[in-house]
Amino acid sequence: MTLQHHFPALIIVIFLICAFIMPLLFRWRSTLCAPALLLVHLLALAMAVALLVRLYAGGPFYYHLGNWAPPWGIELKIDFLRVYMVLILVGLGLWIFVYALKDLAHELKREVTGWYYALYALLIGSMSGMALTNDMFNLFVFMEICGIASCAIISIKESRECLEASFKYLILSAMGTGCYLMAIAMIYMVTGQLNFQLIREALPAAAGLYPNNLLVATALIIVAFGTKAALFPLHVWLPDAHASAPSPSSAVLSGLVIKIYAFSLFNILFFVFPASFRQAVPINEIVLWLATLGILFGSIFAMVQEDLKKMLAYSSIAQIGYVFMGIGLNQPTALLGGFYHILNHALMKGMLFMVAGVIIQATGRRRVKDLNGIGHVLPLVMIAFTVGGFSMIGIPGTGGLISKWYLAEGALLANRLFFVIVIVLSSLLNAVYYLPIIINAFLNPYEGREPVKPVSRLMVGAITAGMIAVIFFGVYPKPVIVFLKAALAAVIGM
Amino acid sequence: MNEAAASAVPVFAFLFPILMTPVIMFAGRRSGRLRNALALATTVVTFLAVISLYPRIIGGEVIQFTFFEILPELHISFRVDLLSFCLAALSAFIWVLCTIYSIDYMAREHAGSRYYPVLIFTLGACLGIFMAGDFFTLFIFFELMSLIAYILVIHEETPAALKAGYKYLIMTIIGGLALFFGIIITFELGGTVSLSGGPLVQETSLLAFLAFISFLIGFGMKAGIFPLHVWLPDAHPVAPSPASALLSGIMLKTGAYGLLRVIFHVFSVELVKSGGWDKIMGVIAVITILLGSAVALTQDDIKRRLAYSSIGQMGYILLGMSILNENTLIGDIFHIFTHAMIKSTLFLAAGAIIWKTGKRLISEMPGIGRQMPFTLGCFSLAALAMIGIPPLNGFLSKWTLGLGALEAGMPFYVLILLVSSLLNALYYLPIIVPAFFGGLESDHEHGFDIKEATPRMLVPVAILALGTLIFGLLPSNIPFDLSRLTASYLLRGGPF
Amino acid sequence: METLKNLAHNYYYLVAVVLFVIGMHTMLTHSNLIKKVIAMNIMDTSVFLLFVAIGYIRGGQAPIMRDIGDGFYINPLPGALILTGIVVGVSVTAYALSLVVKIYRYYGTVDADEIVEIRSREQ
Amino acid sequence: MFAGPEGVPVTRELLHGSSSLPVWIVLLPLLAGALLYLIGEKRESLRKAVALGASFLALVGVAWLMPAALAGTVEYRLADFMQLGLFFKVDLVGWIFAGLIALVWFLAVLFSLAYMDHEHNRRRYYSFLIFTLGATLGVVFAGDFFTLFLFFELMTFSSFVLVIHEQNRQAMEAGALYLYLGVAGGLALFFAILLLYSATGTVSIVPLLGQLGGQRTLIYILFLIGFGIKAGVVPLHIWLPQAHPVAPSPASALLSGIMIKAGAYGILRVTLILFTPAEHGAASLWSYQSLLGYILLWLGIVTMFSGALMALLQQNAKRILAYSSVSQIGYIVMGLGAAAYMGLEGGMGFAGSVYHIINHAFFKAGLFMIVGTVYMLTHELELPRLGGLARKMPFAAAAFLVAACGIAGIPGFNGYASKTLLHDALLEAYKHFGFFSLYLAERIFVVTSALTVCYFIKLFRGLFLGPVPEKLDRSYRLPLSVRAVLGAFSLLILGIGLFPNLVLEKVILPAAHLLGFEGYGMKHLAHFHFFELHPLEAMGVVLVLALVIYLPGALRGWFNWAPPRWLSIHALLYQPLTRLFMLAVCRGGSFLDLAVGKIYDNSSSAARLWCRYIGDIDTSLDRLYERSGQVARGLADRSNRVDQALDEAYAKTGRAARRLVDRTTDLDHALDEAYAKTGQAARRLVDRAGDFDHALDQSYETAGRIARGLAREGKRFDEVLDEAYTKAGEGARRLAGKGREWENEQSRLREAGSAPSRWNPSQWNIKNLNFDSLLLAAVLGVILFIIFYYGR
Repeated sequence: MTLQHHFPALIIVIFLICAFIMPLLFRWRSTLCAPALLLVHLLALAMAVALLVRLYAGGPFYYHLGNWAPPWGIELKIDFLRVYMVLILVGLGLWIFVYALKDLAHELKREVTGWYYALYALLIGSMSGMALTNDMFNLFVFMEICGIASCAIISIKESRECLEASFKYLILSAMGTGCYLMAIAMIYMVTGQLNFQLIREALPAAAGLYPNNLLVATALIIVAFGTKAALFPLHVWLPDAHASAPSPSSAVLSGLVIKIYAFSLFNILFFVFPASFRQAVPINEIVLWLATLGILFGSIFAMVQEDLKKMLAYSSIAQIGYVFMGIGLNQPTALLGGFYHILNHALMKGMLFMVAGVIIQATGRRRVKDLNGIGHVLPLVMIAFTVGGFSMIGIPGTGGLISKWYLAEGALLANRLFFVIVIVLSSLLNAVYYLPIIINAFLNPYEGREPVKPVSRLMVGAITAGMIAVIFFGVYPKPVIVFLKAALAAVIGM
Repeated sequence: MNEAAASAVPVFAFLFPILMTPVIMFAGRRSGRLRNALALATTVVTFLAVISLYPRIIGGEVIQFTFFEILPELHISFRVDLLSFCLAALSAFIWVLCTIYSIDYMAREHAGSRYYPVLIFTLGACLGIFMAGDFFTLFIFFELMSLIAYILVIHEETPAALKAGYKYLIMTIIGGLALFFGIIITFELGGTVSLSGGPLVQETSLLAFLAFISFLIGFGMKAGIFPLHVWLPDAHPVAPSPASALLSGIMLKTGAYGLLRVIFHVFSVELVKSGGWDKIMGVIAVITILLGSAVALTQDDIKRRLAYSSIGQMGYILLGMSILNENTLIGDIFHIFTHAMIKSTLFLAAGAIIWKTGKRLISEMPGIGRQMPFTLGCFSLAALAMIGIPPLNGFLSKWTLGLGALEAGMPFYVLILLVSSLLNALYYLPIIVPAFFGGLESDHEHGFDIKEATPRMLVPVAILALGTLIFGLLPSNIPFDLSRLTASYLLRGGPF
Repeated sequence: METLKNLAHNYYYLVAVVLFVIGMHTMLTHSNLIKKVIAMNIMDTSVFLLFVAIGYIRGGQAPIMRDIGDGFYINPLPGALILTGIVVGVSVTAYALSLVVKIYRYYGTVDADEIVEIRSREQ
Repeated sequence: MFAGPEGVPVTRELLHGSSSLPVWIVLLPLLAGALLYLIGEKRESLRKAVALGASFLALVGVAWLMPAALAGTVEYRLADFMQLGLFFKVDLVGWIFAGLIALVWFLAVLFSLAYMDHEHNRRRYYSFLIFTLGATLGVVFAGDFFTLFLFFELMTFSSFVLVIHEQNRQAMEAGALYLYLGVAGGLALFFAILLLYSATGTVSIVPLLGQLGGQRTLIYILFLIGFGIKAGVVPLHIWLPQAHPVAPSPASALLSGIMIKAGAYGILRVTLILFTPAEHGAASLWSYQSLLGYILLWLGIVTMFSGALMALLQQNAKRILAYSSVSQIGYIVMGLGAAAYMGLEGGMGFAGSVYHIINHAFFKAGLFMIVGTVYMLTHELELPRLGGLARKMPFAAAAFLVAACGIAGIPGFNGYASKTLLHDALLEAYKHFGFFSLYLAERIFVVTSALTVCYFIKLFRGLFLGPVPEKLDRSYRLPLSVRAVLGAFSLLILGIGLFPNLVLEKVILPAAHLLGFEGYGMKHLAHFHFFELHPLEAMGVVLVLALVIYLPGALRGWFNWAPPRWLSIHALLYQPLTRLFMLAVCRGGSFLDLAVGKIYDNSSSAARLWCRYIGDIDTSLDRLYERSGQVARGLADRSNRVDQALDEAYAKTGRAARRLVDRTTDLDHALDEAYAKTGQAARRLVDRAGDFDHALDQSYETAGRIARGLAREGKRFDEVLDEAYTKAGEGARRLAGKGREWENEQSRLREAGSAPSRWNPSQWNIKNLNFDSLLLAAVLGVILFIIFYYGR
């Protein structure tokens, strides 16, 4: 039993431990906090990479927490997709954290910075846990941690909006987890198992005996994860929460948190429910249509927003729709597109929120109308915004195109032409609200008396890195695509 | 010669301008002169690079090069065949002239250090489109060009320009999306989007038809065909004149080029005909021709009139595609050359007039020909070519197109061509006739001093105008021969 | 009759669902934030009850520190899980209450309607 | 594939020489035209020298070709020029035209030297004059229709500049008409050639009627339109009476004398060569050609008659001449028609036509120049304001008389010869077929000839006879070059008139042979006697008829009647057509364009509106919440009532409890008393019994006191509790009242529509929570429903 063997658990645990230490450390040596968290991120990243190496060497494997085998113990499963998610979580978490280092100084009181770090670590750790766990109840626990942490990094900025938004978020997410817990109970009742794999094995028999339980559980699960991941009609909490939060929080919430719930839903739908069950019950259809509605309405709502961050938040609703569409289409290529969009959207939405943060910090403006000429005073930042916007629209050379490409191809392969049209149409809608901002930002003169406050280079650097990444994943997506293709082939047999 | 080395020149040709863009941008901060020189040098070098391919291309070689696989089955790849070469050489040539022209023209305008990099970058993107080896690469460069060209459109930054630019942008994006749609269906049906194989789609189906319509919308949007033309008359006039010349002269052609590629590489002539899609194009083409010509008649702004005229002329090209026999194809490709030269001349000459006198309205222009005889002389030559007067090149393309239409047994199309020619006459002649002869002599007994634009603006205009004559009259007419070769290459897979 | 018998047999279902619905209803109809938190707890509790109930076997014994031979034993797992769940629920409740306190500091009320009124008056 | 730049000579045949000379003859004036432009404004003499030299060289060159043309043809091919290749071919017919062109042009240039001295912008004039010469020569040297078309268009455009030379309003309008009709004609030609090429694969001018197929009528009509516009055939002549008068006189002379002949030349080539069967014996083809000829013949008749009639009614000297040109072109076309009508027998008509072309060139050019001379000297063209100039410029008057006699067909002048031939051709046709319509045509011919005489009498009278207006009463001196030119024309007219057979035999007959005419007509022609009784008699009839018409006409002033403008073919046909066309095109096109644009605009604004509506969903959700809030409020109210009831219940319980406590106190009292009594009794007992008892009593007393104190305390506590309950109940009631008041207030506000923050639903964070939960529940329900629906 080498240390290496424990990496799956360690990734989660070091974040959790870090979260505990952080407030204390902050009292003791506040300057050490940030490096420590960075170090943890790097460590986790290294471990994730090590996992990847091991995966390549030996294929998927399991890790039993405390050496308790299922059905008693908690099991972590390590396969390509999960490691992909962990890499995104930790990697982009690191990226956003770098941005947060400077941004927080402007948005938060100094005393709470330590707490913020703690929450951040908690969030990343719990998300990694959600990505890796193979146990229904464990998933619930991580969900709750994640829920609290994500509410908390909103409410840590103690403005009224934040408090109200996070309260709303909290209540709704508690209801969501409540639903999920109910679903677990239902499933446990008929199968007596909590482990994904074991449930999967026990389900066919149980489904014959107690169909109602399972059906109710399915509905509850969709609602639960739909609420958490802001699937269309359940998105109501998101705009307030993401818009009012401090910018790094918005970035991490929009970029990562909603994705991990979508990923968990995918995990449950594909690894807990047998394929026959998915065919019998139109789960995919429900998800697909809700995603479609989300894609369209998210964009339409975004169009009428006046607040920049709120607009970005609504845009997230549309974008998460793509991910769900990938899941809903139930087709390997579409799934590929959906998964690639997880990465893409995390990158671009994270970057866009960072840009919004920089704009608000430098000029104090956050209304879309007031952004005229901002490109003259913050050129690099607005170029990044342009790239992000282009990626949202799906201009070639940006990542957005690639994910749309695969989604559309998947829709075609699944013989669902309608959804290709939806994708194309939504690109147009995206264009309608992103482009005016870009145009106005660069072509109208800047009207502002008050000087633009200087922006930290680190923040701009983080944004630039994001921009480069967006372009890179648009220009050279092949490695990721190949990876995902192999991963999906391994897990669902493409 | 291995593949990479063989493809060094074409790759260099389109990459060079793109790489030079930042250099020019930074040079622009130092000195305008350096910037101009660099821009000009870039275009010249690019042009030479493209031209240097001539012996190889004419020898029947198809240069192919795959950069890397961007996605499985999707590559960034390049492929230079006759058709690519035709358009690439044409655009590089026009670009050189427009850049020369720009030097003086833009000296008065603002934001030159934005203009030149964008200009050069657009060249690179344009060449990228023409040299793309598959539809995906083509699509990427197409979008790049469209978006970058937006900056050219709104260069003046007047409210009108911004409005037109926004319209352009939205329409372009709609077009791009349609294109995306089409490409994805093609990919789905054919398994690849490469240009190097045979037709990607073998049989008609609803999907294939949808793909065709999407391509028609996508490329037609750029080409300004009938119901999708609305951006064009707004966008072209507001751009600076050299940019208008490029927009009308070259960038419209990217749409035509794309459609040609779609007809021959995605589908096949037989497929298009068996599906009855040529009829669709025919109807659209007829409407486009008549509409463009008719509305041009009512415009008083000279650049707007030219822009509408462009719509009509693109209709000719579409008409040729709808008939699809050898002669119309020759006519099509030759008309691409023809119209590029003519319309560039016209826009550049109109630009010179505006630059020198500030007059934009045709009703203000009587007598201007005596003031700027040289400019107006070139303008007249080009206008006559547009009407189709022999021995100018416009005649030749009309002749070939008409011949093809008759061969296909469609004299109706010829009638349309003729009516449109008459309309061309009706709207071009009232520009040039009063320009030279209008305004009573007695009114300006001494009023007409020669006030020409600078030589650097006149020389490109003159070269282009001369081109309309030379490429109509002279026996060794390289564009025409190229068109002929290309047409047979497209139809039969090779002239050799 | 069969249904009724089933219902009587599985009464804990009914109780759990009723509790759940009560929680839901409270959440829906009350504007008092504290009541909402309480409603949330009620909902949680309903699930806990269900969970515990299904783990219980009449006449069984807990397999703790004792060998029970061939007799029934009660699955300890639900109980353990529910403990975790309760802890989680408590922490959520605590956090929610702290938020309510903060909100109360800003507005002097915990009634959502009044908060809205105050805000609209401010604008 | 890439041919060399130089032309490749075609194969030599016995009679078909190959020489690049025709190309040079065409090219020389074209280059000279460019050179003249480059010479600049100032160098007057150089310009004149170059212009004269160029036209002279062209003349020499054409003359040089004569032997070759007589012997056969001269061909030269510039392969690959304009892709199809340019092909020059000079045969005798072409050479006749070329000779005519070169000669008249040379004279016109000579005339211009003097005439243009008074005009502005000479650089442009000379440049285009010489350039047009080249183009016109190109037309007649063209060996195929493609080349012909090229030069035809060149001619149209370059001569346009000559037409609008004056640049006044009238000139510009006339020029525009000329130009647009020219362009339209060019397009018709273009179409025709295109059809020809696609039908036969060649554009050569060779008999091809058999290969033309079903589109031959269309091709013919298009050719006829194309060339007819240039020739001025009614009803395509409308530009001619406008354009010819406004041009400078030498240019008018060329336009009328030469360029309309280019149109005639085209008709000739098309009708008599292209639309001829390649071999004998194809009867149906011959009859087709004959039909074309018949139509053409009648076109000619109509043209000649209407032209003459209109000429008679004009007051402007140049206008008369212009209409006269229309009329004369009618003769020519009629002759061509007759030739085609007769098929191979049509030599007479052909000869008449060609002869008349030659003659008309001379006398019409001469007439225009004479009128030009008058204009040059007097600056006046309106007949009523002129007169009596015969005394002032006798030379001009004499020349005019000669030319007029020529055109009127007086024996001894050239017109007589051609008109006689034409008349004979008509008669021959009539004799041959015997149709009444041809007899009618012959009568019209005679009347027209009479009319011709009439209007020239009118013109001559108007110009040269009568009193001299005061304004013009001064002495005039004709420049030498003018005299020379006019003299030359007079000599030519007289020369041909006196020796008509010379031209006929030398050039026209070989040309007719070349075209393959044969039969009786040709034999007749070979020995044609112009001055014998029959033709002279016919001429006499004409003259008498002319007098019969003219005398009463002049006396009654018929010829001063100006036809109303609406009667003109221009107003009747062209203007409405043009207007309709322009209306359709401009209005229709713009309408369509605007409509499309509007559709886009509307759709985008509609989309925006839609988005707004959908965005409003949030708002309406909010409203929905408000309603649900009211429901909730109602619920809360009811629960409040429950609260009250509970309160009351508590209060009652409290009261009951108090009563209970009261009773307990009573019990306590009673107990107390009982204890006291017991104590007293015990004391009494202790009193009776001793100290021990006393102590016991004391302890009891203490305990009792304590117990009483306790009881009292309990009572007070109970009172406090009671009070608290009451107060709490009151408070609750008050709160409920306040709540209701606030809600009333709210609902009133809402009804008044002044609820302020409705527009920004996203600000209603917490309030929405209720609704959101509802939504969650609803979604859950819906999904449950769906899943159950499908799952069962």
